[in-house]
Amino acid sequence: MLFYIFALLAILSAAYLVLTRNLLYAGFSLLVTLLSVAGIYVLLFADFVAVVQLMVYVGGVLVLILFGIMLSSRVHDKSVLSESVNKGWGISIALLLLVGLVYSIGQTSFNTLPWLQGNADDVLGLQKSTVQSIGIKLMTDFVLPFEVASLLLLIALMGAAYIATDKPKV
Amino acid sequence: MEQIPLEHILILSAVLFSLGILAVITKRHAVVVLMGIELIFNAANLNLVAFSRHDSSLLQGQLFSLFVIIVVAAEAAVALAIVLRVYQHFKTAYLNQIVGDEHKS
Amino acid sequence: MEVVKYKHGFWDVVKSLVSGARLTWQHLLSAKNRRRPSHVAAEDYFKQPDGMATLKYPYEAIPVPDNGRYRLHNEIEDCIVCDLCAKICPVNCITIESVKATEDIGVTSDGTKKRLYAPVFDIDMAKCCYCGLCTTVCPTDCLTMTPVYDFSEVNIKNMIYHFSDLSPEQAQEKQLLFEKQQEEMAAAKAAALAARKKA
Amino acid sequence: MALLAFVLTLMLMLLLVIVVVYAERKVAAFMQDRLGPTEAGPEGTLQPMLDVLKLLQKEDIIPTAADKKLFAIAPILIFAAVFAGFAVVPLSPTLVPAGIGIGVFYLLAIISLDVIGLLMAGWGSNNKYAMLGAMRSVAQIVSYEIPAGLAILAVVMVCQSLDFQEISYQQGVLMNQFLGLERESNWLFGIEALGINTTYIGGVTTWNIFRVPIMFVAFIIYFIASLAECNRAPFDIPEAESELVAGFHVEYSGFRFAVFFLAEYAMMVLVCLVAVILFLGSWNTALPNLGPLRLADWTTGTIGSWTAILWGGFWLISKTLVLLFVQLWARWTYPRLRVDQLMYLCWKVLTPIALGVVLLAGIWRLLM
Repeated sequence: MLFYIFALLAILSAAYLVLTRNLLYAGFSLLVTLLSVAGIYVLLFADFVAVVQLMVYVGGVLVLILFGIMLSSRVHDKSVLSESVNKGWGISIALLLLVGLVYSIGQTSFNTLPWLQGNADDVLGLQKSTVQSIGIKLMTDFVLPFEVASLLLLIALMGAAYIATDKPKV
Repeated sequence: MEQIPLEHILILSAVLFSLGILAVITKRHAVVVLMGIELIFNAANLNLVAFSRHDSSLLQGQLFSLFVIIVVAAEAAVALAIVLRVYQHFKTAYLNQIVGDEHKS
Repeated sequence: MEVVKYKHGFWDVVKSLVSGARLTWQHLLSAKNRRRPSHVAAEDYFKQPDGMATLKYPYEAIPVPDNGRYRLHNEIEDCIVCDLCAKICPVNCITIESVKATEDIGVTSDGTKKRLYAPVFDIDMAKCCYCGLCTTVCPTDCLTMTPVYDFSEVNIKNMIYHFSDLSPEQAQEKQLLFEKQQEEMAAAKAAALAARKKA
Repeated sequence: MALLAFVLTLMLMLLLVIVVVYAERKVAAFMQDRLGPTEAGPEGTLQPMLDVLKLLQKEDIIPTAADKKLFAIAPILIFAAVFAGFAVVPLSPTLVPAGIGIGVFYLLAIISLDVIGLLMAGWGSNNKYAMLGAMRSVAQIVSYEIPAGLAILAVVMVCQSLDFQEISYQQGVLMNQFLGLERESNWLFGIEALGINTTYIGGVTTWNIFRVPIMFVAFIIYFIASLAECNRAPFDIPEAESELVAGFHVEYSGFRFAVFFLAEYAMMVLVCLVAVILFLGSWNTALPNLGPLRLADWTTGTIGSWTAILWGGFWLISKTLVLLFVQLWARWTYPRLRVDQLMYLCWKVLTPIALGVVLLAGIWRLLM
């Protein structure tokens, strides 16, 4: 039940993001989408991912996006209202994609797939949260991607800082 | 708590994905295009987490979605830095109005 | 000009933070003391260095010195309606109208004879500048400044103080009496003049 | 049950906020040699309630040029973000509104919703002061989340848990009664080699700042960063009355302003509660067991009975009030920092020290 509420919220706010012409409203409807997706993560026994979603998306990416909008427009100004183009093409491509995806999801019988036979209820087991097993996994099986990710973040940090700083005019 | 059917989650993520594609295609403001990309990432993450439920011993889906989120954070930081730079240079953040100097009449 | 040198070391910062915190802490501790509402002439007036300085005003107040110049008061019994105060007032806040008395109306407390009634003796305290000139020129010392300083009003009309002891009817009556006397006198004068002419 | 927890948390929050609002005025007055409120109620104790009543009666003004939807949603979002943080705070050994396993992380994440609300309020007001205040506030909160997060990370590394309740149990005599901690024991200063077992001594000796003394540095860092996170002086440049009139809530009045006001004070209470739970022994007693003098046992109560709940609540709230007093004390002592000083403090002082503390905490954990 809770899942359907979250799903409805996510779809409605994502649709609003696409439909609205106001950039700010788009940003805040993205907030609702992200929050409902985080809620769905919790329902899927992925509490750590849900909180990371909150922390990184809501606390980081969304703030960046809002800053990006606010630093490149003014209130009650044309620049905060964005027009849409390619409407016909866009809608037809998106609809085609959606129909194709839904059709293929409908055709697949997931219950017979051998790698989906694991018990879906027993994710947490005795633990109160997935954080313990995620931590162990990160330090054993996934230690290389983990380190590469940290390197990527460092590079992104330096790159973003370099791009955004005003270079002295020579 | 009753179990959420896998198909429903996949359909939700398909809807989010196509809305993201729609935003990327139809919108002209760089930041909104970025938001569309966020939607697509979220749809993918949703799939990963949904399948990870059937993989309780390994949690590979959740771990993969964590890495996706990290990449998204890096991408957003760099992309917004670029958007700000573009805005400073061209005085607009609309992708269709960005014209190189040689094309300006 | 001497340049103030700030210390920027870590421990200097900590030291200044601590000294600031100690200062406010001491004020907090001394908040158990309170200033007493003592008279300015009292021995300990300047010897209350710490503690809360606020007074709960309507309940306690510093007494007014004897020479305090605040609200004006006119002792109408002693007033001879000489109009000197109204003339000297730099802001014209005193309005006086006078009616000559027809009969003897008594003496003031210092023995001066009163010859005038005052149907109007208004002082507009909203205009008053508290210079005290009116009290110095008052020949009978009936106009004084009292130590009352808390007399704010909601309606500014109430700032006009009426000191006349005559009601409008009485004033009119006196005025009529005076006019009648004047007429009688004029008539008597005319009669006398006519008699003299005749003679 | 969920409803009860909701109501209980809301009541606790409102009660603490009212106490803090009153204390703020009185402490400020005493430090400035004034009397503070005296008229409403005995010694002015009803003043905060009457303030709120006054605000509720006032006209709700929405500027014509404002973005009305955002203007209306912003206060609700900010309040919801702060209130959601209260959900994971344990109030006593058995009483916690929502005991989730990653409470600490959740709290850090949900607080960041606050930032979105601030941006909404600043933009929606369509006022340059509001916008500047919101921008400053967001920049400040996002920056100071890093030293605060690192300080919290040090605690998490030492306690090996993201669960507030488990961290709480570790810091007192009830440690072995928590599921999963039966075999753990506390050592003096966290060093097992010293050979002094403090598990049953409890009291101050098992608080995080005492059992791992490096945590004291982490506590100082967290406290400074938390002052910045709730926009308190000396880090109140987002609200600087003298230059920005009031920052992001210039345009707000009446009911909406009351919500902002409430959220701001609730945020203060929340960061102090977190500081108490993570560093100052949570709901555990301050008095240690000294030989036959079982002070810690007497002031803890037995789990499952009312005594434990009452003692736990008492210790938690009294410690929080002490920290809140320190916040007020700092506010009325120190002048406001400049923006460059603020960022210097965050990036060049607190963050490097916090990184060092995290490293040392990791090493310390090996000794435990």
